[in-house]
Amino acid sequence: MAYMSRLSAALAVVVVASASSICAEEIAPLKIGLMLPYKGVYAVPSEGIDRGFQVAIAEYGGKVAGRRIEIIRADDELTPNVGVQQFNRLVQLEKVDLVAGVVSSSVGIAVSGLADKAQMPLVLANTFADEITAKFCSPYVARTSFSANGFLYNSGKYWASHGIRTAVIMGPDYSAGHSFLGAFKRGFEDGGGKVVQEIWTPFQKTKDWAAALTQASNSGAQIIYSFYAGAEAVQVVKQHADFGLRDKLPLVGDHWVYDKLNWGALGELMVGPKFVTTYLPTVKTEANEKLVARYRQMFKQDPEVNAELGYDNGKAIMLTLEKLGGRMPADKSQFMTTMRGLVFDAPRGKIRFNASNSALLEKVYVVQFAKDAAGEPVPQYVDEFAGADDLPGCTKSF
Amino acid sequence: MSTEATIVGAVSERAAADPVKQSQRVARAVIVAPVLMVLALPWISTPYLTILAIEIMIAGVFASGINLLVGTTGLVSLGQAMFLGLGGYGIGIGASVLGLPLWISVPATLALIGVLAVGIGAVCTRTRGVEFLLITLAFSQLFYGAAIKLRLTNGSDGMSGIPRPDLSFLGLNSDNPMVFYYYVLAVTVLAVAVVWRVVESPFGSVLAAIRENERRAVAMGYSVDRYKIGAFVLASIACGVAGILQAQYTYFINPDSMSWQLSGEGVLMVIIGGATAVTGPLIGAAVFVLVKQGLSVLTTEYMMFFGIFFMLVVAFFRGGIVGAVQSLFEKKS
Amino acid sequence: MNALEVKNLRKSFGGLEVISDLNLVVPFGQRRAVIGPNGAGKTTFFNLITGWTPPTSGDVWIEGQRAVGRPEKIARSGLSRSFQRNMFLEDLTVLENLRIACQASHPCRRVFWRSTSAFGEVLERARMSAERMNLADCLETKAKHLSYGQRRQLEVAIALCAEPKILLMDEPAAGTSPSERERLINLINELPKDLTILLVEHDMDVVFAICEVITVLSYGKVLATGTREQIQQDPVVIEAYLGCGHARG
Amino acid sequence: MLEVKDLHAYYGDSHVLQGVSLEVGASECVALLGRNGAGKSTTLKSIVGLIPSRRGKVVFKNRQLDRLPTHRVARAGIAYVPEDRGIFPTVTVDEHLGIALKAARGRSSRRTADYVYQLFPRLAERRRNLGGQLSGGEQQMLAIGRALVSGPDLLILDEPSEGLAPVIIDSLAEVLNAIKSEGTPILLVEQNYHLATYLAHRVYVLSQGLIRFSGTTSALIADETVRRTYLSV
Amino acid sequence: MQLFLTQILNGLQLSMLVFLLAVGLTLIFGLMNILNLAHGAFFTLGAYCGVAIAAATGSYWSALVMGPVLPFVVGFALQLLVLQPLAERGRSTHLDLALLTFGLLFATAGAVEWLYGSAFHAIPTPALLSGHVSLLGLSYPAYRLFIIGIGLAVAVGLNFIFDRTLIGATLRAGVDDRAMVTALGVNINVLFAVVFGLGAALAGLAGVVAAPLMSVYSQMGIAIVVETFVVVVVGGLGNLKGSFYASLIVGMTDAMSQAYLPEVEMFAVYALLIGVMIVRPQGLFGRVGRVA
Repeated sequence: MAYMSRLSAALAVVVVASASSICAEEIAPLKIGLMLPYKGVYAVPSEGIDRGFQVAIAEYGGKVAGRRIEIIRADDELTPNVGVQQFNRLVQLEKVDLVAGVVSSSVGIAVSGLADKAQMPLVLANTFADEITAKFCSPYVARTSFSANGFLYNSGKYWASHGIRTAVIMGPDYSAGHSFLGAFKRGFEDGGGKVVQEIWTPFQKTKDWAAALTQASNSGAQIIYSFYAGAEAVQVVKQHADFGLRDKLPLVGDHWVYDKLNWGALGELMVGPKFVTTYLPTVKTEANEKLVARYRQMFKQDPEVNAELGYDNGKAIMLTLEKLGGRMPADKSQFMTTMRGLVFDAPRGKIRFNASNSALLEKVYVVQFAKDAAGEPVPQYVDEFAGADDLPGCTKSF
Repeated sequence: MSTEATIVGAVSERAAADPVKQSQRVARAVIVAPVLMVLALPWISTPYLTILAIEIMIAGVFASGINLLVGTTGLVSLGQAMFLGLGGYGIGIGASVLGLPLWISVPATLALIGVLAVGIGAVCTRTRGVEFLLITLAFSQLFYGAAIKLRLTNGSDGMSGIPRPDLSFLGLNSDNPMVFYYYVLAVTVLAVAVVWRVVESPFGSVLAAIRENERRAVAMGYSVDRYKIGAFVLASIACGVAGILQAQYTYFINPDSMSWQLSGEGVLMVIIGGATAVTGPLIGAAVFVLVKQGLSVLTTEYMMFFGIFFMLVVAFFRGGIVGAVQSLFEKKS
Repeated sequence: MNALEVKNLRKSFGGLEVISDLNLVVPFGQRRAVIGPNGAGKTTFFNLITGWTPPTSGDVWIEGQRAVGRPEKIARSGLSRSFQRNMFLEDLTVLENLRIACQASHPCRRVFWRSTSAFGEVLERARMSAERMNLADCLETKAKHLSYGQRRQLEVAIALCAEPKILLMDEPAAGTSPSERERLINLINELPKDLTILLVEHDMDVVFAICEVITVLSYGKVLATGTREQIQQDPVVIEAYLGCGHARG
Repeated sequence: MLEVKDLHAYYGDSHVLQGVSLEVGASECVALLGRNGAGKSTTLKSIVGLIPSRRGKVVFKNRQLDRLPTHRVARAGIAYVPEDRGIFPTVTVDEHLGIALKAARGRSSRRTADYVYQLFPRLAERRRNLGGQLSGGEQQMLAIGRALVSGPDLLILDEPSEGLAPVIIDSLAEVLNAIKSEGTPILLVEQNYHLATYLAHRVYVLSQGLIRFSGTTSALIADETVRRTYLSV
Repeated sequence: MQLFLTQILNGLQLSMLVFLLAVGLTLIFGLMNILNLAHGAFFTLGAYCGVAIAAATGSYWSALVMGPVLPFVVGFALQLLVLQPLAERGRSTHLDLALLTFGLLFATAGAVEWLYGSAFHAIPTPALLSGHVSLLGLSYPAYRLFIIGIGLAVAVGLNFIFDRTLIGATLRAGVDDRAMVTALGVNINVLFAVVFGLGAALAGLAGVVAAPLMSVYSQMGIAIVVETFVVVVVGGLGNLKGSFYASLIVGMTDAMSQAYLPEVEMFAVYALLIGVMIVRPQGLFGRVGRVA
């Protein structure tokens, strides 16, 4: 039993230590928990999202209806278990009013279950897996980006209608990979193309794509359509080039494969391939010019896709809070209902939400990087098409 | 084992100067106060502390299981997370694929873990030392790979919607952190009591004999392989229990719960706490969870500091915290 | 029927035959010494009898039963051994060492749901065996803190916990001081007379003080068996045991 | 040559040597006798620095060795042949001598492998064999040869006769006698009383970590009490 | 057939990369009996050094030569200043060292991220090797053939050092009986620290060699440790030749299962490992009782 006394002593210390942090402030700021994988393989995209988010808050002077906005950051380490722990920390210790951010769909699924149980608004910044706002939909969870289907179904159709008849799809073997490439495949085959081979590599466990690329090059397809991000994207693009497949079997993908943030690692390999993206920093709309100007001012560089997604995330939250008069309603699902009613011009186009709280995609661009005079990569507009609707699947109504 | 004796001895020694009645009162307070403290925690502390306490208890059950192998029997396993994951997947598959209620899926999962542990233990305990460490690691990687690849387990995405116990017959909702705290507390007390009982039992003393000198245990007439397998099975079931709690706590299970890093962290909790005492794993788990949480609040570079913390513990805390406290008392007396 | 019978025992490691065609009969209650120069195969012989090393051929009979299988099985069948090197549960106390040893022959050994304190008779037996080997006043000492002489006593005490019919002792007096040795010899001689003892020992004083019959081993063979006088006068033994030429000085 | 003063050594908690003092003079062969566990091997290991926890003074050729790590003791000119001979199973006979020669490269008195092969012609035949393939006698030859090849100023031998057939012991005795007469001082631990008394000029008797007797070999042979009490011969 | 041949080359290239890592681990484990979980940290360290040097000098070749220097120094210092003193204080059980190096692995990843940020880096494939080589009717990236060459060269070189030189004999002797080697006058602590450094340098070399193929990031070493251990165990703990053959087996198993049996790719090598440990616990090429 003696150990109990030691245990209690230890706990007592913790209680005392935490008691000081409980003291309430008089004009409490609105606290937003921003959960992103700040370290590790998705650290770079996370930084972009975080900066975009900051720009959105700064646009409002960091205040809504006189209430200061406080951002509390948490690192989910790209791991659902850690995500859950950090979510609990944000909600229980930091007493945040809502949680934003989240990149990985796995973490998104894990924490959205928790948000639903805790009745805590969760505004997801990325997490494109279709299920999040379909099978796992919740009145407390919204997504300000778009679904995989919304992005890539029409991309499949686009390539099928631009002379591509056969394709290999290649991607990481996890929900986002399956969601995106599944959407592409449906669109591609609905448009008359044929996916001749599917190659799934274990997510974050694959280092060498030699076997996969060798297989793909022997499939006789016209293109490889792939979905990769971060370190995996860098490796795939480099190894694809190493095998001399750039002309023979182009690697087509989306803005995560040819992410500008991979420029350092990819170098010259960025220039040339066409890919699809949801955001083009050179687009001349008022919303975009505002973002670009402020982003340049704050971070001395141009925003890219991730920054734009972070901006949308922050902007949607700020617009909602503004509508609510800077007050989180007692019934927090009211927050989501309000957000669902928003329609606003984002840098990527008009944002509307569907019935299960997922933002829709208005436009998809086809682009190609070229070097500007300073040798910096600049995305060049090639074509555009509309985004598709989300997959159905949400059985709850809210 | 001997820790309690030492500390109780030290306490009673100090109390010896006082009148008998007072020392009894002190002793009673020493026992009652922490029990009350633990029981009342959700009421007297913050919700966040309650949640931390839940995490500590779950980690404590996991570490207790590992300690049965590492501390008691002297077999260092770097694969116990496989049973943690199996526990979570067991009830996950039970609920979402087979549609079983928890009162069936929990015993079935633990039984399955037991059976698997007999087989895996029989293979692993043929080796010793570093080979044992590596073969347990290999087995856990095998299950980890299977969890990623199998459709049944939903691959890298893992399974969500893991059910918590239905306590509505008590008028309680286990989604409430406070209610869940008492549920985890009950399971933890039960699991740790069982582990403690095993360590203190004749069977447990054979395990200690194996740790101290396996050849001697054989010469005494013990079929050490059976005892080692027995320890492996009991340890694995304890880890499975921790896995079930973990999955229920997060409503979620994915292959990361089987990673070798997690096994390593479990062993580290045992080392931090002190490998020979039943209390060691609980204290180790508490320190581990609190340090990790504390560091991640303080700095974004906590991985570096955590690694350094790790190394310092191994280099300077041979007997863990319990061992350090023990030797402190030994020096005083 | 004899306590121990060894028939045509052979053991080779690689090409080297360490035990070749060894035969030995030890009747009940006899105190028998096995001596021989270094490398005569005494320790291998012990390992063969106790099942630690499987023989190349031949077999061992304990009380008319053929002894086969793993060492723990043979240990439980009534043949207990002490070791030349200290093999204790170093971090446990003397009493715990003995209790665990006594528990091996008690049905409670597989019980994991009750505390050891529930089995008082095991503890009682442990205390008795400690008393028998004069260890009663260091029951709570950790094995690693014992003196050299006490360690040798504990070694024998552990072997006795199994309540063996035959006790194999591997150099029990090695390295002890004269007084320790004398105490140990007395303790061994006070053991029940029906206990068969097989003793491997360098020290002739110990051998003569304990054993009535001596077997001389050389190059894995029995060279001679007989009483002290017979052995001391056997020219073959003298030749083998002491070597010749310079080494004899 | 060698002077050991009040040497203490510990294994964990047990105090194995409790103040051993001994001396080995130039060209002298000294034997250290005693029962199993008396601390003879520990004394030798403490001198060469293989026992980490030791205390006391070891002076060799006016250099203090007791704080030096083992390899520095070896470089000071002490060659050690351990009880188990310390032959490397995966290293050839040639390489054994090569390692010893290389390690002794600073010594002026170092010899050549041929010196050893002349001393033990049997080893020359087996020079390409691995240590693990040698017989017990050959291993002992190699161990001594490896010690001698560095041209040591003191040879320390731990139970060279252990486990050898009498015939081999006889030839070993001859070799050691030859080394002795070449003037290399020897410190010898030996269970084989006859071999020890044959070789040694002087004898120390050790029991329970203390020197109980020291004197010439003939004095020991004359003293039956000491022999009975500490050596049982 | 062409596909199969290419896959063989892929497997070979993977094997050699794995070998560079495994051989260092084998040296460290076989000689010093240290379960060095931090081996992945040296891999990371080498890769980052390579990136930094390549960026500074613009030359892949100077990165290749200089990249392993820092891992060598760190490994040497770790053994001489940390692990060796710990061992002398009796803190050298497998568990202690495994956990210590486990901590080091994470501390290094954290420190690298802190110093270098979390962006991905790479070294451009050197111009000399960026082409393709026609081989048996198939075209294969020259750089990957270069990796195969480096692996083979390291294998041959180490084999020569270990089997044919006096230093190799001293190392073998040190494994057999460490105390005896010191009693001959060899400063084995320094020698072993050099070997530890060499093992770390080989891991660093693997990091530089891998950098043009893979992305360089702070946690790149963590994932690779376990697979490297599979090779070391399959090859027989501490057996140099064994680790070479085992690298081939594991690399091929990995590449072939990826290509032809993707369902088992995550666990084929572990199943192999368990099979080996059941049938031959000393490893496929291990001699019984060689090390501990």
